[in-house]
Amino acid sequence: MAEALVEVRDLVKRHRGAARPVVDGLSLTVARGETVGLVGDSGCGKSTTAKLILRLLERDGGELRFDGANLGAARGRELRALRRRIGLVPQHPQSSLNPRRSAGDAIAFNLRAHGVPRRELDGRVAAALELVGLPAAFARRRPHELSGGQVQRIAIARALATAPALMICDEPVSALDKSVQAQVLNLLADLQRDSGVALLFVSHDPAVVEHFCDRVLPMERGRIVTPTTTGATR
Amino acid sequence: MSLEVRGLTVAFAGGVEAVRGVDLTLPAGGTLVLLGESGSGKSATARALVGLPGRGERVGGSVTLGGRSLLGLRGRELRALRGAEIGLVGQDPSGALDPLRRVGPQLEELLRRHRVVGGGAGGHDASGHGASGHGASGHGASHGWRARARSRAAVRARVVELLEHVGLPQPARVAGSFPHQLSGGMRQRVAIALAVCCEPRLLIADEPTTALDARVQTRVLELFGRLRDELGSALLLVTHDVVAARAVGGEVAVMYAGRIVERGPAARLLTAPAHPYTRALLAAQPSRAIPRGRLPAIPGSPPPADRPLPPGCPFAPRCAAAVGVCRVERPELEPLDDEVAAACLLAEREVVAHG
Amino acid sequence: MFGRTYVRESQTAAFARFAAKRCALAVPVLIGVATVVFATVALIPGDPVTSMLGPGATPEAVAELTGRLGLDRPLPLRWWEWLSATAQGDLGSSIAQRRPVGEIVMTAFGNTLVLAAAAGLLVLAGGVALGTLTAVGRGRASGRLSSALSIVAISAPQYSVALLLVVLLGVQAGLFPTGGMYDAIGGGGLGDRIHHLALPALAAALVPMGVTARVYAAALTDVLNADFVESMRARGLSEAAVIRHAVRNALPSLLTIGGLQIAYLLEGVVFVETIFAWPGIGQTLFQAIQARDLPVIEAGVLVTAVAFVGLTIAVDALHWLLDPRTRR
Amino acid sequence: GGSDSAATASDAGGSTTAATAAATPTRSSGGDGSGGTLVIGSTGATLPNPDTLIGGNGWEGTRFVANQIYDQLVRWDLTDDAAVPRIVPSLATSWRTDSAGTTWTLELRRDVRFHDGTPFDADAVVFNFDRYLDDRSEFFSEATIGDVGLYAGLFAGARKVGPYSVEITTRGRDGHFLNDLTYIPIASPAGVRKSGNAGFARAPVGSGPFRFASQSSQQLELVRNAGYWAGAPKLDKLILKPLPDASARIAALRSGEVNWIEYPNPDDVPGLRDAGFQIVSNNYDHVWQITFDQSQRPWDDVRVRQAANYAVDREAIANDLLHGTADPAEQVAPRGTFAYDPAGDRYAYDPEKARALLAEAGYGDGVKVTIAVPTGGSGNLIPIPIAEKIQQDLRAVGIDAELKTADFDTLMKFMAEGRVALGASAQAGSTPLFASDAIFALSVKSDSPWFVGNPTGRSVDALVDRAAATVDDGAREQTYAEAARALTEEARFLTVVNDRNSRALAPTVHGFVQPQSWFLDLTQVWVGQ
Amino acid sequence: MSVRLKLLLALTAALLLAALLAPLLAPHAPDAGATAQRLLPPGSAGHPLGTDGQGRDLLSRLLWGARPSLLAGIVPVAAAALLGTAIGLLAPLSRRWVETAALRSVDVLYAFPGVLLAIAIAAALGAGLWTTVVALSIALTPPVVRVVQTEVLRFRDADFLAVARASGASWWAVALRQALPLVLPALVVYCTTLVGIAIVYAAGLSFLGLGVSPPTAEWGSMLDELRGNAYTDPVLALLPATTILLVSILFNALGDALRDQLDVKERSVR
Ligand SMILES: Nc1ncnc2c1ncn2[C@@H]1O[C@H](COP(=O)(O)OP(=O)(O)OP(=O)(O)O)[C@@H](O)[C@H]1O
Ligand SMILES: Nc1ncnc2c1ncn2[C@@H]1O[C@H](COP(=O)(O)OP(=O)(O)OP(=O)(O)O)[C@@H](O)[C@H]1O
Ligand SMILES: [Mg+2]
Ligand SMILES: [Mg+2]
Repeated sequence: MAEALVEVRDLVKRHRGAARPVVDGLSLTVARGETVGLVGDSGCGKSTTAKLILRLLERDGGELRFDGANLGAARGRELRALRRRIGLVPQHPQSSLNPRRSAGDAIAFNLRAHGVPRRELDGRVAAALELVGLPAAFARRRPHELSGGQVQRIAIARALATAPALMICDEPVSALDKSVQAQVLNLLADLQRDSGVALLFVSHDPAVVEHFCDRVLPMERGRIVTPTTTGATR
Repeated sequence: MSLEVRGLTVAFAGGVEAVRGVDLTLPAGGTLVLLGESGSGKSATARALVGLPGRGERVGGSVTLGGRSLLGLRGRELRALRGAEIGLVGQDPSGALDPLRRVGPQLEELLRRHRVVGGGAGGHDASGHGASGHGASGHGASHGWRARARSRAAVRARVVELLEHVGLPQPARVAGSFPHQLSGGMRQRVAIALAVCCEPRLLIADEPTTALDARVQTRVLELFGRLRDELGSALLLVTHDVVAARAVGGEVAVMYAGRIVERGPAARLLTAPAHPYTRALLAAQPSRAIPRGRLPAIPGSPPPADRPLPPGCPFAPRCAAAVGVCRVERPELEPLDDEVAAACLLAEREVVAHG
Repeated sequence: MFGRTYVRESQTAAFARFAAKRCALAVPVLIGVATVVFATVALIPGDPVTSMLGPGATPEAVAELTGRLGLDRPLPLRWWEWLSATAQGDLGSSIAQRRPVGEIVMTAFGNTLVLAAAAGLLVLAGGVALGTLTAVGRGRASGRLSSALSIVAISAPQYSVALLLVVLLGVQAGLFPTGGMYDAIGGGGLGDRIHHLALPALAAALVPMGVTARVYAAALTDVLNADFVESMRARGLSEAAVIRHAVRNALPSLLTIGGLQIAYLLEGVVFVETIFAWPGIGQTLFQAIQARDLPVIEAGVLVTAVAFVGLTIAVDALHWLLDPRTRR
Repeated sequence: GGSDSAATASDAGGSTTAATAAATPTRSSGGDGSGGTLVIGSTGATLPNPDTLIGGNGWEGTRFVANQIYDQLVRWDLTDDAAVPRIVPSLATSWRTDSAGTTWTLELRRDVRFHDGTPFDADAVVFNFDRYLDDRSEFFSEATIGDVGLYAGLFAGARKVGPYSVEITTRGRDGHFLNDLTYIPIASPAGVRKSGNAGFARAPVGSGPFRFASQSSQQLELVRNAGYWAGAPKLDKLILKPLPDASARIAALRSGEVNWIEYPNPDDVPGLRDAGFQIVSNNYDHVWQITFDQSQRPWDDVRVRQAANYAVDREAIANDLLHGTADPAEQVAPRGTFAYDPAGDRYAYDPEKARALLAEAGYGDGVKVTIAVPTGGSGNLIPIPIAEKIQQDLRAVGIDAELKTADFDTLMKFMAEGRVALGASAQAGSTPLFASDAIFALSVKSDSPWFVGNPTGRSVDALVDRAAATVDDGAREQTYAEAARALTEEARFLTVVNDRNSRALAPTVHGFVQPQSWFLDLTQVWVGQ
Repeated sequence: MSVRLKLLLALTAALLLAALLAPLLAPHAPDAGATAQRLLPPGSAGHPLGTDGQGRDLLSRLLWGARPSLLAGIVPVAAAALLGTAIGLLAPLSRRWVETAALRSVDVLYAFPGVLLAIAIAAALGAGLWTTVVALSIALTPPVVRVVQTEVLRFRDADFLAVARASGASWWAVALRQALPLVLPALVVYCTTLVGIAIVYAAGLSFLGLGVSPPTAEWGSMLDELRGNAYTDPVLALLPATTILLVSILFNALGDALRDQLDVKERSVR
C-alpha cells in the first residue's frame, strides 16, 4: 500500500445527550491515489465521520493526520490550509448550497479560498461546470432553480474545481441518472489517474462501490468491521 | 384511483420549459416508473401533479384523478386531496421536515388532519402488520380526557409503527428526535412515512431511496407494493435506479428534455428498450465488468431547457444511430405495438422492419 | 400498547446547565455595567455637590460637602465600596432627594414596569397581528395595508403622537386623562389607573409595535418561502396549520425583536413619561443624571441593567427551548 | 409693555377677588367661601423634598412645600401685590441687636404648636439651629451645608435666654440677618427625634399653615392645619404635581386635572385667557441676563458690552416671544425690588448707537463671540428662543454670536468653579438678585467663587461689603441700589427681561394675591365650583 | 430591479439632493427672521409653509434641516449596521468563548442608558452633531447585534456553512459571502426602521444641549421648538413631525423594496 494520506485512529464522537457514541473508535487510512469505499447501514455514522475528518464537528477522541500533518490539532491558518487540500461533496447537495447565492458563487467561493484571482473566476467556474456536464449559464442559477441532479453536479464541480488531494464524497452520485453518473464516475477516475487524488467514497449503491473502489470499508455502529478488498478490475 | 395526464407543460420564469407536453396514464393500482436524464423534468412533473407549482411556475395541460380535474382545484378541495388522496415524497428529504419540531408530532398532526387515527372517521389500514386494532380506538365518541389520552396514545403508537414500516431501527427514538439529529437516510425514510401515513390513493415518490441501502430500499418498495395491492393505490415512482424500477414492475416511462420518449412495461422496456436514449441509459449501469473510467456515458448534453427545442429529435445530436431525418423531423410518441410506445423515427422503422 | 411512546433525550439537565451558566455570566455583565457607569459619571462635567448646593456655594462649602459625601476619595475605592454595599442590598441614599435610593428607584421602576407591561402587551399583540398579516397577505391588499400601518406606526415621531393623543383624546374629547398615574383628587382605583394607563401605553407602544411587526414579518416571509412549508402544503395541512408552523419557526426572530422592544420600554420611554407625567425610571434617571445624583444614577442604571439582563437571559433561554439547532 | 404698575394682572372670568378682599388675613366664614383642593402643576421634574434641610427644587420647593409646612422666625409679607415685600414677624414677634450687630435677641410667639401638638419655644429654635450649625449635635446632617448653609453662612449659633427668648450670634456684623432668617425653617424637634434625620423627609412636621399628608411618586399632599396660629388656611388640601413639560402642564390645566399651573408657555397665555383661565403675574426679583466674560476680548471693552446692551430689542422679546409675561430689563436691578429705579433704564433699543460704540471700540468690521445657553432650568424661561433672538439682534450690529447649549446643571458646574461654561465668552441664564443678600454678594462681587464675569473694577465690591454690614434697612438698601446702578453703568451684564412670574389658574380658584416675590401666601386661596 | 425599488431610490436621491442643494432651493436663509413675523400660518406671502417662533421661514429651515437630520438618521444607522453586523456575525460563528465574551460585552453596552452615554461622549467631544452621531451609533449597535445573531443562529449548523468552512476559506469570507446574504433581508428591514427613530433620538440629544446648537435647523429640534405651539398653531407644530414621518416612511418602504429584491425565491415571481 502506498503511503497514507489520511490516517484516522480511534475516532470517537458522541452527540450531546445521545446514549452511545455515533462514531465509536473508528480507524481508517486512505493512501494517496486510493479510492476507499465507506459503506454501511443508514445512520451508522458515515456522514458524521466525513465531517469529523474535516473538523466540521469536534471529536470527542481520536487522532487525525493528513499528509503527515496533525490535522486533529491544527488551528486557524494551518487548519484552513489543510482543509483547502480536501474537497467535500456533502450528502444533501441541496442544503449544501447557500439558498441566496448562485451556483456559480458556490464554486467561486471555493476557488477564491484557494487564492484564484478574481478575473479568472468566471472561466474557472465555467470550466468546472463543463466537467460535470452543465452549461456555463447555470452559474447564474440559484439552488432552487435547479433539478436534484443538477444541484448534485454543482456540489461535485465545487469540490473538483480546486483540485484537492483528497475528496470526501458522501453519496455523490445518488441523484444522478445512470448516464450522468457514468460521466461523473469516469471523470473522477480520469482525475485520479492524472492527478492522483485520493477518494473516500460513501455510497449505498453496490454496483457503484464495486465498480469504483479499491477497498471497501464496511461500517457498523460507528466503527469499521473487517475491511475487504473488492475485486475491482485493477 | 386512476391518473390521466394530457399535454402537461411546466414552464419557469426566464423561458425555462421544464416539461413540454407529457401524457401519462396510470390506472388505479398501477405502477408507473419515471426514468430519465437529470433535469429532464421529472420532479417538475411530479410537483405539478400535486398541484404544487413552485413560485413563478406555469402549468398547462390537464390532469385528472379518478375523473376529477386537478389543475383547476383550489383551497379546501385541493388540501383535502393532498396528503389523504395523493402522497408526495419530494426529492429533497431535508426540505420535507419542519426543522423545529420532533418527527413524531409532525406525523401525528398529519394523521389527525386526515383523520386516519385518533379522530373521527378512520381510514383503511392496510399497510401494517396487526394495524387493524388502531383504527378502532380512534372511532366512536372520544369524549373526556381518558378517551383523548387513549386516542393520543393510539396516534403515537401508529407513528412509531409507521416509522418501523419504513425500515427505521429504533423508531421510537426517531420519533422523539429533531430532523437535524437524523442521518440522511433516516430523514428520507421519515419523508416517506409522511407521504404514506394517510394511505393515499396516488403515491408520487421522487427518488425516494437514493440514500438507502439495498435492504431498506427493498423494504420501502415492498411497503409501496402493499399500498398498491391492499388499497389499490397507484404509484408514480421517479428513479434512476434500474434495479429498483425492475423490482416494482409495472409501466416505465422514460423522459428526455421534458418529453416522454418511451413507454412500456418494465419487464420489456428495461431489457429490450426501443429508444436509443433508453438503451444508452441502461448501458451506463456500472458494474465490476467495466474497467474504471470506461463507463459508457452518453456523450454531449441535453438541449437547454431555457430555449425552444430545435427542430428534429431532441436526442439526435447525442444519438449514435441518428440519421439525417432525425435532425429535421421531430418524432412523436407513437405506439410501436400494443405495449410499447417510443418517440423515435428509427425505432418505428426498426419495429416495422422486425415486424 | 398505549405505553409505547417516543424516546426523547431529556433536555432538563442540559437546560439547567445552560441556564445556570447564563445566569452566572450575568454577574460579570452587571459588574461591567456598574463599572462603566462609574467611569462615565466620573467623566462627565458637573457633580452632585454643585447641584445640591445650588447658586451660592462657597468653595469651603463645596469642599466640605464633597468630603462628607466621600466624593474626594479615589474612584476605584468608591466603586468598590458601592459595589459591596449594593451586593448587600444597600443602595444608599439620594443626594438630591434625601430619600433612600432603593425606594426612589424601585418605585420609579415599578411605575415603568406597569407602563411597560401595558405597552408590551400592545407591542406583542399588535406586532404579531400586523406582522402575520403582512407576511401571510403578501401581494394582497390585507398585507399591504398591515405593512403600511406598521410603517406609519414606526415613523410617526413618538413625541408628536403623544402630544396629539393628549390634545385630541385628552383635552378636546375629554375621553382620557392627560397625565399622571391616577386622579390627583380621590384617584387610585383600578379603573382609574387603567384609564390613566391607556394613552401613555398606546403612545409608548406604537413605535416598538411597528418595529416588531416589520422585523417579524420579514422573518415570517422567509419561513413561508422555505421548502418545508411547501411540503406541509403538499401534505394537505390546512392553511391555518401551515401558518401556525411557519409562525413557530419565525418565533425566534419575534422573540429577539420583541425582547429588544420590551427592553426599550423597560428603560423608560422618557418622551412619553414626560408628556404624560408618568413618574417612571426613564424620567428619574434622566433627572438624576441632570442633578448628578450619583447614587440614583448608579442604582437606576443597575436596576434597568438587571431588567435588561434578565430579559436577555429569558429571551436566550426561550431561544434555546424553541430552536434545538441553536444549542451549543 | 413695561408697565411699572404692580397690579395683579388677574382679569379673567369675572373673578375680581384677587386684589382686594384677600389682603386682610382674616378668615371669612361665608361670603367669599372656603375649602376645596388646590392641585398645582409645578415645573420641577421631581417632587420637592419636604425636609427642612434641603429645600428641593430650588425656590419652587421652598414656595410650595417648605413655606407651607414650616414657619420661619421671620417672613416676607406676601399679602400685598402692590408693594415690594417687607420682612414681618412670624415665629419671632420682635428682635433687637446689639451695637456690634453680631448678637440678635428674638422674642418668640407663645401660642404656637407644631403639627404633632408639641409646643414651639426657645428650645425648639435652639434645636433647629443646632441641627443646622453644630456638627456635634445628634441630628446634624451634612445636607445643611446646602441650601440652609448658604443663608446661615454667617450664623455662629443660637442660645436659649428664656423659655420664649433666644439669642443668635453671627460671625461678623450681619446687616442682612433678617433676610437670611426668612430662609431658615423651624421643624418640630419631637418630629425630628421621632423619625430621625433619615426618616424626617417622609414624616416632616412643622408649624406652618399646611401639614404633610402623604407623598407618592406622582404627587405630594398637604392638608389644612386647622390650628394654624395665624388662622387656618381656607383650602382643605394642597396637592403638588411635578409637570416639568410645559405642554403637559397646559393639558393638565385645560382638562381640569390641576387647577393651577406654574409658568405656562407664553404663546399659550392668550389662548388660556380666552378659554377663561386666570393669568396672574406680577413683578418680582428676576432678571434674565447674559454675563460677559470681561477677561476676554471683546467684552473687556466696556463700549462693546454697552453696544450689546443697546443692540437687543427687548420689547420684541418681552412682547412677541413672551407675550407680556416679562418686561424689558434695561438696568441691572429688576422691577419688584427696592433697588429698581424707574428712571434708571439705561439701554433702550438703539442699534445705531450700538454700531457706533462698536466702531469706536475698533470692532467696526464685526466680531465673533460665543454664548453658553442653558437648554432649560428653573427661572430660565424659554432660554433658547430668547438667545436666538438676541443672536439675531447682535448679528445686526456686527456681533456674530455662536450659541453653545448644555443642560443647566452642566453650566452650573462651570459657574460654580468660577469659569465661564463650555469655553464660551459669555454665559446666559436667569438669577434673583435682591431676594437674598447672600446670593447678591455671590453674584456680583469680583472675589466671588462663582463666575461673575471676571470684572476688572472693584468699586461694586466695596459697596456690597458696606451694605452687608449695614443693619439699618434704609441705608443698606440704598447702598445696594447704588451698587446696582454701578453694575448697569459698567454693563457687566446684558440684562434682557424681568420675568413676571406668570401662572395660570382655573376659574374656580379664588382669593389668590400674587405678591412681588418668588414666594406666595396660600392661606387665603380657596377652590369653588 | 422592481419599478417600486427604482421609484423609491429616485425619491431618496431627490431627498438627498434637496438636502445638498438647500442653499439653492431655500427661499430664505434658515436663520433669518423677525419676531414680528413669527408663527405665520402656511400659505403666507413669501412663506409657503409659514414661519416658526422666531419668524424664520419654515420651508427654508426644513430644507436646511435635512442636512443634519439625514446625517443623524443615516450615519449612525449605517455605523451601527456595520459594527453590529460584524459582531453579530462574528460571535455565533466563532469559538464558544469568543461568542460569550462578545455577546456579554454587548450586553454591558446594551444595558447602559443612552442618555448617559451621550452626555459622556459630549464631555469628551463637546456637543455637536458628531456627538449625536457617535452616541447614536454606539446605542444602536447592540440591538443590531442581537437581530443579526438571531438570524445567524437559524443556519449556523446548516450544511452550506459547513461546506464553506470546509473549503478552507477564511473566517471573514465565510461570514461575508455566506452568512451575510442570509442575514441581509432582516438587517435591511430592521435598519431602515431605525432611520426615522434615529432622527427623533437626535432631537432628544439636541434638547439636552448635546446635539446641534441653535439656530441650526434640524428637524428634531424644530419639532421640539414648535411642540409648545400644539394648542396655538397645531399645523405649524405638526410640520416637522410630518416631515420626519414622511422621510421615515420613505426609508421603511425602501427597506421593504430592498428586502424583496434580495429575496431570490420571491423575485422569480416578478
Ligand atoms: N425555479 C426554476 N426556475 C428555472 N428553472 C428551473 C426551476 N426549477 C427547475 N428548473 C429547471 O427545470 C428543469 C427540470 O427540472 P426537474 O427538477 O423537473 O428535473 P428532474 O427531471 O427532476 O431532474 P433530476 O433527476 O436531476 O432531479 C431543469 O433543467 C431545471 O434546471
Ligand atoms: N446533532 C445530532 N444529535 C444527535 N444525534 C445525531 C446528530 N446528528 C446525527 N446524529 C445521529 O448520528 C447517527 C449517524 O448519523 P450519520 O449522518 O453520520 O449517518 P450516516 O451513516 O451518514 O447515515 P446515512 O447513510 O443515512 O446518511 C444517526 O443515528 C443520527 O441519528
Ligand atoms: Mg449520511
Ligand atoms: Mg428531480
